[in-house]
Amino acid sequence: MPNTYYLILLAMLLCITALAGCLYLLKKSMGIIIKEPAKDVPVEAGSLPQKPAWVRFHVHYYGFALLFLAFDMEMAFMYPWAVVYKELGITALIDMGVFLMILFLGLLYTWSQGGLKRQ
Amino acid sequence: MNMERIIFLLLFGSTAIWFAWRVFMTKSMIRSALSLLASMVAIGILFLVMQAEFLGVLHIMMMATEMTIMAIFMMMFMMDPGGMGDMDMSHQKKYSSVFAFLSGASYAAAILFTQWPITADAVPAPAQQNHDLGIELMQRSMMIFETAGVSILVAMIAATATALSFNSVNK
Amino acid sequence: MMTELIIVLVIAAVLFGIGVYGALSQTNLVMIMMGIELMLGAAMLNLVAFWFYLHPKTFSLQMFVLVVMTVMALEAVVGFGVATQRFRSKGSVEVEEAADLKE
Amino acid sequence: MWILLIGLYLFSVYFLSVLERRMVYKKWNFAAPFSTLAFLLVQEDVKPHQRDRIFYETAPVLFIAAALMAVGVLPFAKGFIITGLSTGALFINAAFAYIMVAIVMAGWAPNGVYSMIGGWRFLAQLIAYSMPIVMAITATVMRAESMSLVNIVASQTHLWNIIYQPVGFVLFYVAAMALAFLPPFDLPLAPGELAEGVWAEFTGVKLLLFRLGRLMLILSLSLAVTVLFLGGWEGPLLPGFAWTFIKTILVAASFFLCGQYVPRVQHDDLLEWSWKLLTPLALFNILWVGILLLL
Repeated sequence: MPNTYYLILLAMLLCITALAGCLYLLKKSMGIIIKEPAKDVPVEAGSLPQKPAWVRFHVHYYGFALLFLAFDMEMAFMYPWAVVYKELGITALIDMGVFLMILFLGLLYTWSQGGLKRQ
Repeated sequence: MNMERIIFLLLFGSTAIWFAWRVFMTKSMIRSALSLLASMVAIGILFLVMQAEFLGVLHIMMMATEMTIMAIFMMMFMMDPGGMGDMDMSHQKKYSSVFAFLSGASYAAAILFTQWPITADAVPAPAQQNHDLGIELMQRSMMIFETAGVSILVAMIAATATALSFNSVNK
Repeated sequence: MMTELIIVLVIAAVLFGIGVYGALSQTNLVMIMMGIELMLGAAMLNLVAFWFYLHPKTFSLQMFVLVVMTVMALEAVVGFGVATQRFRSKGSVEVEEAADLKE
Repeated sequence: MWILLIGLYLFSVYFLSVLERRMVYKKWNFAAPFSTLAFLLVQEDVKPHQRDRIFYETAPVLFIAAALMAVGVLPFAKGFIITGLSTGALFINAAFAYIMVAIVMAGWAPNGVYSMIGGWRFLAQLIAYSMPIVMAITATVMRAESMSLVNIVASQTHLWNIIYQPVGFVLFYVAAMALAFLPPFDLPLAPGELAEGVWAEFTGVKLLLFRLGRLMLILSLSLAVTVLFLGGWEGPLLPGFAWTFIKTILVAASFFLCGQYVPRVQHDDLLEWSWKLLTPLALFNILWVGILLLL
C-alpha cells in the first residue's frame, strides 16, 4: 500500500526529529553558557574576524553549476525510460541514444568554449 | 471524500503557502532560497499525497540542487546576502499586491464556478505508473521528449555563451 | 472528491498569487526568478491534481508535468546566464538599473 | 527479527566508528565511541554570535534525518524492508541530495569564513558526483526493469551487478565516497586545511548529531552499494540478513581503507575530472548495459 509507506516514512522523519529535539532539550537542561570575551567568535586562524563572513563571494564553479542544472533534467526522463527499456528493446535504445547525444553536444560545446577548465 | 487525504492536503498545502510567503518576506537571501526549497518540498509531498509517486520524489530531489544553486548565485550577485543590513529590495509594492490579489482571486473564482468532471477511475499502482509513464514517454510523447532534449541543449548553449567569460579562451 | 480537488486548486491559486506578487515586487533578477518558479510550481500542482482526480489513466498529464519541470530548470539556467552577464558588464542585477536595455 | 535487525544496525554504527578510529590512529580502541559520546553530551554549547538562528539548529537534524531516510527503502533481507517504495532507487538519490542541503545550511549558519567555504565546496562536490551516481543507478534500474530496490536485488540472483556492469560499480563507489566526504574527498571538513570546516563552529549535541549522522550516512551508502551492486542478501549458507551486514561492513571498511592512500582532491580538479571523464564514462556504462540487455 503506497499510502502506508508514505505514512511510515513520515513517522520515521518525525521520530528522528523528536529524538534530536529530546537531545537538544537534554543539553539545554544540563547547564548554562558562561559568557567570556571572544568565545562566541567564529574560528579564523588565530586572529579575530574583522567583518562578518556573509559578504559577496565569487563562486568559481558557477559555469559547472549552470551546466549541471541543465544536464540534471536528463534523469527525469531517464528513470521511466529505464523501467521500460527491456520491453521496448532497440527502439528505446535509439530514442535515448538520440536524446543523450543531443545533451552530450551541449557538454561538448561547453567543453570547447573552455567552460570545463579550472577557473 | 477521504478525510485522511484532506487533512494531509491542508497540512502540507498550508506549509507550502507559508514558506512561499516567507520567500519574499525575509531579508536574508539564502533563507529565501531555502524557504523556496521548503515550499517546493511541500508541493512534492502534495504530489505524494495525490499518489503521483515518481513525480513527487523526482520533484523533491530536483529542487534540492536547483534551489541551492540559486543560493550560490545570490551569493555572487548581492552585496549583503545575509540580510544583516537593512536594505529594501522591493518596489511598486502596492500595485503588485493588488495585481497578485486580482490574479489569484480570478483564478480561484474560475475554480469555484467550474463543474469538475470527477471520474471514478482508480489510480494505477505506483509500479504500474512508472511503467505507463515510460511507455508514454517512448511512444506517444516521443517527439515531446526529444524536443525537451533540444531545448535543454539550447539552454546549455545560451547559458554557456552568456555566462562564461571568453577573455581567457580567445588568446 | 470535488472538495478535495477544489482544496488543491485553491492552494495552487494562492501559491500562484504569491508568485505573481514576488515577480512584480522584487527588484533583484534572481528574486524575480523565484517568483516565476513558484508560479510554475503552482502549475505543476494543478496538473497533478487534474491527473489524479480527472484522468488517472492519461499519462500525457504526467508527461506534461515532466516538461514543466524541465521548463523550470531551463528558465533558471538561462536566467542565471543573463544575470551573470549583466553582473559582469554592469556590476548589478537590479532590474531598475536595466533601463539601458531600452535603447 | 526486527529487533535483531535494529540491534545489528546499531552495532554496525558502533563498529564503523571503531573502525574509522582504527584507520586514523592505527590501534583498536573499543571504548572510544562511548567516551566520545559522553564527552560530546557534556561539552559546553558555544554558539557564535551573528549566526543564522534557524539554520544553526536545524542543519544537524536535517543531516541525520537525510542519512536515515535512505535506510527506509533499502532491504536488509528477503521480506525485511521498512518501506518497499516502488521508486526506491530514486528515493535514495533524493535523500542523499538533502545531505548537501544540510551541509550548505550548516556552512552558512555560523557566519564564519572557514565553515562557509566548506559548505560551498561541498556543493561543488555534489555537482561533480551527482551525474555519475544517477547514471550508475539508472543502469541497475534498466537491468531490473523496476525502480524498486527489492526487484533490483532479485535481478542479481544469477550474476551480481558488479560483474555485469563493473564501470557502473566503480562510478558509484567513487561517487559514494564523495557523497560521504570520506578522505580523498573530505573537502567540507579538510582537517589541517580548513580546521574541520563546516563542523568547526558546532559543539556539543549538534556535533554529536553530525558525527552520528556521518556514520549512518556511510552505513546507508555501503548498504546502497551492497543492494545495488553486490547482490544484497544473496549468498550461500548464512541467512540473508547476515550476508547483507557482512557485505555492508566490508564495503564500509574498504571505503576507509581506500581513503588512506589517496591524496585529497581539490574541488576544481574533482569538477573537471568528473565532467570530462566520469560523465562520459557513465554514458558509456548505460550504452554497455543497454547493449548487453538486448543480446
